[in-house]
Amino acid sequence: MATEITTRKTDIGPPHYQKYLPPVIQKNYGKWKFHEILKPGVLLHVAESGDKLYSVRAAAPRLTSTKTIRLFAELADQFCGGYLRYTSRNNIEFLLTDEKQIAPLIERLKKEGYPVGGMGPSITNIVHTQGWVHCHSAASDASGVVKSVMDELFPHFEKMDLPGKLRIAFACCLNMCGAVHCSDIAILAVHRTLPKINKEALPKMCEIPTTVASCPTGAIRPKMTDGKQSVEIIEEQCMYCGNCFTVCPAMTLADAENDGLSIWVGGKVSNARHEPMFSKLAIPFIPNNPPRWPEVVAAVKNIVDVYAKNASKYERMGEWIERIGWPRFFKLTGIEFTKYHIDDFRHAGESYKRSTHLKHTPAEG
Amino acid sequence: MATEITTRKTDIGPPHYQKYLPPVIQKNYGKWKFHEILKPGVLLHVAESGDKLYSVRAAAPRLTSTKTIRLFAELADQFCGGYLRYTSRNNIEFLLTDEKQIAPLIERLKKEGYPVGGMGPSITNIVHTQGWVHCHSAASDASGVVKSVMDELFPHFEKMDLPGKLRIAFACCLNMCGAVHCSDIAILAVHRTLPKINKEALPKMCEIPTTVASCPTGAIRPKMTDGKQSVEIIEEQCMYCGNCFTVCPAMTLADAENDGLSIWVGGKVSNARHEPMFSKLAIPFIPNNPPRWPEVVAAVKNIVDVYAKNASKYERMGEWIERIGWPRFFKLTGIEFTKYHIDDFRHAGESYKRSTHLKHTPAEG
Amino acid sequence: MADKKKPTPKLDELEKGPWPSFVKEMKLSAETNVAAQDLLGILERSYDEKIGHWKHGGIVGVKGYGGGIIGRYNDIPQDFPEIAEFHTIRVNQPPGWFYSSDALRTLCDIWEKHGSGLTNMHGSTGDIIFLGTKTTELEPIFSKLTEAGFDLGGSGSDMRTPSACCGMARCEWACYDTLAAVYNITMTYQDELHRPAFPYKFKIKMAGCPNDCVASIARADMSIIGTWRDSIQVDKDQVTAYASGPNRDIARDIVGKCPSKCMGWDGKNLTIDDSNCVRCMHCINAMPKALAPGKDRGATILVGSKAPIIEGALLSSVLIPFIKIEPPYDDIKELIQAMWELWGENGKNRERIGEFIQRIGLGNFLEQIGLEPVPEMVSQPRTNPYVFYDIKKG
Amino acid sequence: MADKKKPTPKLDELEKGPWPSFVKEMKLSAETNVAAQDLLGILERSYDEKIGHWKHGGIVGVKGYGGGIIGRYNDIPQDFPEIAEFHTIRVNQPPGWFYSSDALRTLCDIWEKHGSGLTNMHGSTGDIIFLGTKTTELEPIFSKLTEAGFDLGGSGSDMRTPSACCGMARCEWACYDTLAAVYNITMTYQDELHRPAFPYKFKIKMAGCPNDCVASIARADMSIIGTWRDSIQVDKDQVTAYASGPNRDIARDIVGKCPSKCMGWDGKNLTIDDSNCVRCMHCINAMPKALAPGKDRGATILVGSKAPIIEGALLSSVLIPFIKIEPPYDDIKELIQAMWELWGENGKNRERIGEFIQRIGLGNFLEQIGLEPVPEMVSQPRTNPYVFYDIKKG
Ligand code: SRM
Ligand code: SRM
Ligand code: SRM
Ligand code: SRM
Ligand code: SF4
Ligand code: SF4
Ligand code: SF4
Ligand code: SF4
Ligand code: SF4
Ligand code: SF4
Ligand code: SF4
Ligand code: SF4
Repeated sequence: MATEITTRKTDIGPPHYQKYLPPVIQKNYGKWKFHEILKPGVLLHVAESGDKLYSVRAAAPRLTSTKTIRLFAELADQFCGGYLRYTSRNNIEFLLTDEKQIAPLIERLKKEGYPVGGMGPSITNIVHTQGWVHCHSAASDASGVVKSVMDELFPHFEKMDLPGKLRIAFACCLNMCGAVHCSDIAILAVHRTLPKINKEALPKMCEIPTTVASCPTGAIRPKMTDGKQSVEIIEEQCMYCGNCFTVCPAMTLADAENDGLSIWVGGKVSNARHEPMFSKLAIPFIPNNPPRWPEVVAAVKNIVDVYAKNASKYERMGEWIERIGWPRFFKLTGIEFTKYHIDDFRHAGESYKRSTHLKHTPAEG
Repeated sequence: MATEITTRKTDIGPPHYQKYLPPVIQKNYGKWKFHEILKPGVLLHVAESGDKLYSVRAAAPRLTSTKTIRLFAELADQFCGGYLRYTSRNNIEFLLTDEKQIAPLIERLKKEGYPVGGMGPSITNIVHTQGWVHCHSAASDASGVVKSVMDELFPHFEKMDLPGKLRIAFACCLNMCGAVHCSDIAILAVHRTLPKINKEALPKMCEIPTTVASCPTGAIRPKMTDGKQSVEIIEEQCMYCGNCFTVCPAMTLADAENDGLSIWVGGKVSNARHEPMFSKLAIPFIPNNPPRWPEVVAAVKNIVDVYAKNASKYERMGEWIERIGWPRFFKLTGIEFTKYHIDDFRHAGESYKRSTHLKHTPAEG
Repeated sequence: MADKKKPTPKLDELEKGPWPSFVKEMKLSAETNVAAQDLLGILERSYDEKIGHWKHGGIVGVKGYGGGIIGRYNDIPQDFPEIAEFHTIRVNQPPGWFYSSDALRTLCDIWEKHGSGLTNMHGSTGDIIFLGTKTTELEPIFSKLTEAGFDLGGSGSDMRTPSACCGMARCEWACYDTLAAVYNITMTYQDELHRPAFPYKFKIKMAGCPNDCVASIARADMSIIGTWRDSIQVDKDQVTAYASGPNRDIARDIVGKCPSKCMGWDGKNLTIDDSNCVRCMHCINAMPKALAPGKDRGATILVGSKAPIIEGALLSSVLIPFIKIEPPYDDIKELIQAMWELWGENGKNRERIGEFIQRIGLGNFLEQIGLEPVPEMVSQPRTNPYVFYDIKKG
Repeated sequence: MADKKKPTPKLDELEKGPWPSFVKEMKLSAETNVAAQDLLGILERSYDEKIGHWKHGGIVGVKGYGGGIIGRYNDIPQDFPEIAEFHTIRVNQPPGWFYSSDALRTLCDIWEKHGSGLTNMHGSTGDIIFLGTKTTELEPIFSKLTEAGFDLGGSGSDMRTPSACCGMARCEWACYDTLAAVYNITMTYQDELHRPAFPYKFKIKMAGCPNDCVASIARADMSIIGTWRDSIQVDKDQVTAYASGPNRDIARDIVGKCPSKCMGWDGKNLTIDDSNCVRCMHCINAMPKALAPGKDRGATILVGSKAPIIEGALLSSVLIPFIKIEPPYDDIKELIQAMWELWGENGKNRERIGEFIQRIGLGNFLEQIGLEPVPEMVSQPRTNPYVFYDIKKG
């Protein structure tokens, strides 16, 4: 083992940005000419100099053991001089210059269980969060849902058979770590019951005024409980956002029976064609059903299938729905429209339909 | 004079809807086939029966003397059996069946000073409000501004030479009686100084809590003045909406020096093509300059000219601006963009530009 | 009377120019009416001083009515005594603003005798406005009006005078009978029109088609806008005739401007995918001889538009995507009643129904008035995750 | 150690299927690490009980730093003592997430010795996440990390670890050097990154072009997104080559999907009206060999995006329509400083800058940080008439 370090460095920042770039990149930095997706998971970039860079993208589990990281490092040494990177969606990319190494690398990756794909009009890795693995706020597990959904959608990772890119995100509570609020399909874990007030702990752990102020709807009021300063919650005003819990640990929301998942659709981030858009509510609630959440998997699959069948080339989920209209989206997917779909927060009125631009169907018979 | 009436009727409602319809309408009610604008101000409707109805539309001053109404009645007797109507924009329409009467009627109307037009892609009557003629809230005069603007835009009333319909509205305070909030061009009179508190009158005329509650920004606070219950206004929070004045007459906003007019563009009401839209701020302020408000007239004229030159066929003002983008609208019209144009009310954030969809101009030189 | 005529140099400027002059109108009345003379005078004063001279009206009205009159007083009665009181009267217009010359003359007779002789034809809500009279004249005017078959319109926190486009009387596009409907509704709710008992005003406006010639979607608490469910009626010969006309570019001006992009034109044939048409009227407007709304007609009912006071202006929003509008209009009246009851009981003072719906949430509103939520009511489902889950109800 | 392995029948189900299994990863680490074993155990318990077992973290950290560590404790330490403390460490990733195999192995060495051996590659903000260790291990880990050239990332109310797309390192569309810029900015603000002193978190994300491959417009308080001012570069031969390929319909798929409708295609020639192009990237994305962004490149700077807590999610909005992004980035740093000063002084506790701007008004915000308002900042000017006129300033 290394001897303990004695000098203490701080504020050194991350490694310099050029430090781990492969030579082909160092040389052609900023001088790439065009790219091509050679096949799913294999990206070719050609530089003005004529140099070529092949990126092979493999599915990585975001929750990774150092043992697997060592495997990736070894593969990089073997196939591409030790150069690799992760993507902004947690896939791993091997950066090759030798075209001949592509096939053996892919074979090896497959064998080890890290299949290649996620490029072009496909489904790539699900951006997700901690879930029951590490976060105190989680209303479900992130990793388990993601694994279950990706197992089902796997063909769309390996093939580029969708109209456009389809980005899925998962977040385990309303804090929405990630980009759930702007994803083609978002799976969001939700609490649906009142925060449970720990009478004992609250007075010790939390400041009453801060706790009261934390509630966006003003549902929390100071209250004396058993002679101690505490709070009460007005049930009708609580929309289970969890902000009080963030501020005061003695107000927990987790509820084994009633926590679960909601599904959102039609968000996007890129400026390509349509401006970026938020995700919109599709399914308000599906119960937690570990370990494989079959209802959630089926619901996502259904939406993907209907999209795949109906959208036109390049159309992202949200663009497609905007073209056909929400009434038809609900009809085609068979999802029920409920009062929960109608916004009732701050700017709710902005989402009401304020025109007669409607698609009618002739009376039956 | 008639003897005074003794029996008192109430709740009889308006005349029956068929009472004043001309025979050609009674006969062809609900059975019109198509219409045609024969020339500016002359509309032909053809019924399934083949019957024809000619409507001749003349500019009417909304503020009308009974003497002029009698003139219209006389003209109706003379040219169309006494049948006439007003439009939803305060023009007058004579309902003819005899095509030969059109020309003499128009001649007569012109002679009397009530020119014919306002149909199709043109500018029709300005929908307006009371102004200094009758309302306590008015920050300008309605009739005078309207007359001045229409004198200038008159060619567009008589000709159908615009890309699409162009609706102008005027309102004399933020209450916006009319459709100023949804007009191609809206002229809105504004107050810009704090309500003046009449210390004597206030305690007698107004309830303090109601007055305090009336302010949407919470700018009003109760305050004792000279030993009497009164209110004070926090200057920074007042946006001169006048709601307090509506509720409490002792808080007047009129200010000879600082009242004036603002100009708004790009609203529409019809569902044709684009969904209905609100008017957007173009010019935050132009001082009152009676009797002919030349700066307002010039500003409106400028906007109309730029629109007329640049919009495509059928495009309403707002549709055109949406196509070219607001930056270009400001450039083409030469109107200055200021911080006042940026919304800062309730849903302000919804109007911020939340994408990179921008039209850039190459660097100079 | 001549001595009362004061010079009005500023207003005189507004007699010039091609547009009909309101100053000319005022002078016409002023020839024989002292109130109109004083009105000229006070307006000239306003033009000089750049300020209005009217004060908040007190409560004036006719017996048994709470609305229909706007009280008005000037703040310099010593200078303009003839208009010290100068109340306006809102007279319910005939549906669609159709008149006979005799009807107009009857109104003139009444108003010349009992008021300033000045009118607004019409007010923004649609009423005939009798512009300025004294408190003592109100009852006589009212008696004569009702005798002549006219009644007052609304003001204050009541149902305001409903209005409608000319509809089937003259327009081939009317998808329902706006005049019959507006008349029936107005007659049904005479009490609500004349006796303010709501949290705030309530306006109903009816347009026969999505062109919305009465601006109902912008300024009515309830907007009833005609539309159709089946296919646009196409007369192929007329399409061909249209295409051969001068300056015609169907591809660019019609197909190219269809908001739902559901039309096609190959130079000869016009195709419309009616299942995707959003009934905007544009193609029909452009080719009135060739196209017409379908035959299965009715209306979309929307709620809640208003001017900006106080939360910002609103456009009406869809409540019923499609409904047949037929006498005796029971379903519409049930809807109106349900809304009034809910809003009447729970609306805050001076809270329009559109603001009320936003405050309590459209979903709750629907539940309370007994309507099922449908996706046509929203431009998109919620984007925020703040759902008031109701586990008990599911 | 074998005795600590408890059965995990539920989790075992998640070893099946084609997608890489996180359970497999946990088991890999659990072979040699007791904390990983307990993590498996507690997760299986959560799967049984449908509830999490983590408690709010207290304040833990390394000396002199306020951020970078998320404290975590489980609520059944009697059953899972090895993870009674299970803090995560946020390690600032190398810009663009480029690694050498050696660098990765060094990180593994450190983490296997001092932690669970489990990681997230990477966290949503971009950090390397070391998933779970004890308080006593924090200082040793930190020392070794810095020795190896790595430092902590952000957490709490500080500048969070900035991130960037791979940019010029691999992408032909990068309109500025995202890696150089993100590195420079990160180095400049080490203090702000490590010592929370803001009202709330502040994230910076850099994307080389409007495709925004780091989702910066959705989740960065400051989004720097590359764009260009001049014309799209067109290689005519490549356009022709593209058009002749299989399944190609330029009219429908490219011209027809251009959001600004500024393209034309007559079957042979592609025209672009660059003055109307909104730089959306679509046509370039579709024909990467034929088209490329212009040569006069820079970025649009936007501010304020965030997740929904508490006023609802926000997308970033335009602050500077176009700016050159070049070292030493002084103008950008001045902007950052100005914003931090204003927000730092006036922002409420837990108020993100996007919410702060909405609260004080973008117009006021601009005035305070010394930027001129331009129409590019809004999708449309205000529709409500509630203008805070300032007569004194004009
Ligand atoms: C590697 C990566 C950047 C990085 O620094 O890590 C990347 C790389 C590329 N992106 Fe991306 N994008 C990457 C995340 C993103 C994201 C962010 C996200 O998903 O969270 C977006 C925004 C997604 C959204 O809108 O929600 C993104 C939206 C795009 C688009 C726009 C697609 C669209 O139609 O909306 C393009 C253009 C295209 O693919 O035609 C693009 C194009 C590309 C190109 C072709 C750029 C190039 O010339 O190298 C790269 C390969 C594309 C591919 O995978 O099909 N990239 N790209 C990221 C790979 C993530 C992954 O592992 O799957
Ligand atoms: C007479 C009147 C209805 C009434 O009951 O009084 C009326 C009558 C007609 N309207 Fe209208 N509209 C009338 C006010 C309106 C309004 C309301 C307003 O302006 O306050 C609108 C909504 C305006 C808006 O969007 O801001 C309106 C939007 C239309 C449209 C849609 C135009 C568009 O492109 O947006 C059409 C279609 C067209 O003209 O092609 C239309 C078409 C028509 C037709 C052709 C309908 C017909 O077949 O009879 C009539 C003659 C049109 C003309 O004047 O060019 N009418 N029309 C109103 C005449 C007002 C006036 O004196 O000028
Ligand atoms: C006479 C008229 C203007 C005109 O010259 O045509 C008018 C005049 C007044 N309106 Fe109005 N409104 C008139 C149509 C409208 C309309 C248009 C409409 O009805 O289609 C609107 C916009 C639509 C709406 O209802 O929102 C309108 C929105 C207002 C408002 C703002 C209401 C709101 O919720 O935003 C007020 C303020 C109030 O109610 O406190 C208001 C208040 C007033 C008052 C009563 C002033 C007040 O603060 O008490 C005005 C009396 C003026 C006077 O001295 O005669 N008036 N008012 C219109 C009624 C004539 C008629 O009956 O035909
Ligand atoms: C680890 C990570 C999720 C992950 O699995 O990747 C994470 C985890 C937590 N986030 Fe997050 N956030 C993480 C990225 C994000 C992102 C995405 C981003 O940064 O691009 C967002 C959305 C963008 C944004 O900033 O708004 C995000 C929005 C939040 C919020 C809501 C903030 C808001 O203004 O709406 C909270 C709540 C809070 O701050 O009080 C939050 C709070 C938390 C806390 C600290 C829980 C809390 O209430 O104190 C979580 C600790 C979990 C744990 O036990 O480790 N986290 N959080 C991500 C950081 C890893 C990294 O450094 O790379
Ligand atoms: S989304 Fe919520 S539960 Fe999940 S990691 Fe973020 S804060 Fe924790
Ligand atoms: S969960 Fe949200 S709405 Fe409910 S009490 Fe807590 S802070 Fe308020
Ligand atoms: S807009 Fe204002 S000033 Fe004009 S009539 Fe209406 S309430 Fe009076
Ligand atoms: S004018 Fe409006 S903002 Fe100003 S004090 Fe009165 S109610 Fe408040
Ligand atoms: S709204 Fe429609 S039906 Fe009524 S007049 Fe206008 S065009 Fe005709
Ligand atoms: S009515 Fe409007 S949406 Fe329907 S086909 Fe015609 S133009 Fe298109
Ligand atoms: S954001 Fe643009 S420059 Fe950066 S990787 Fe994506 S496509 Fe390339
Ligand atoms: S970049 Fe986008 S807006 Fe510009 S020409 Fe290409 S598709 Fe059109």
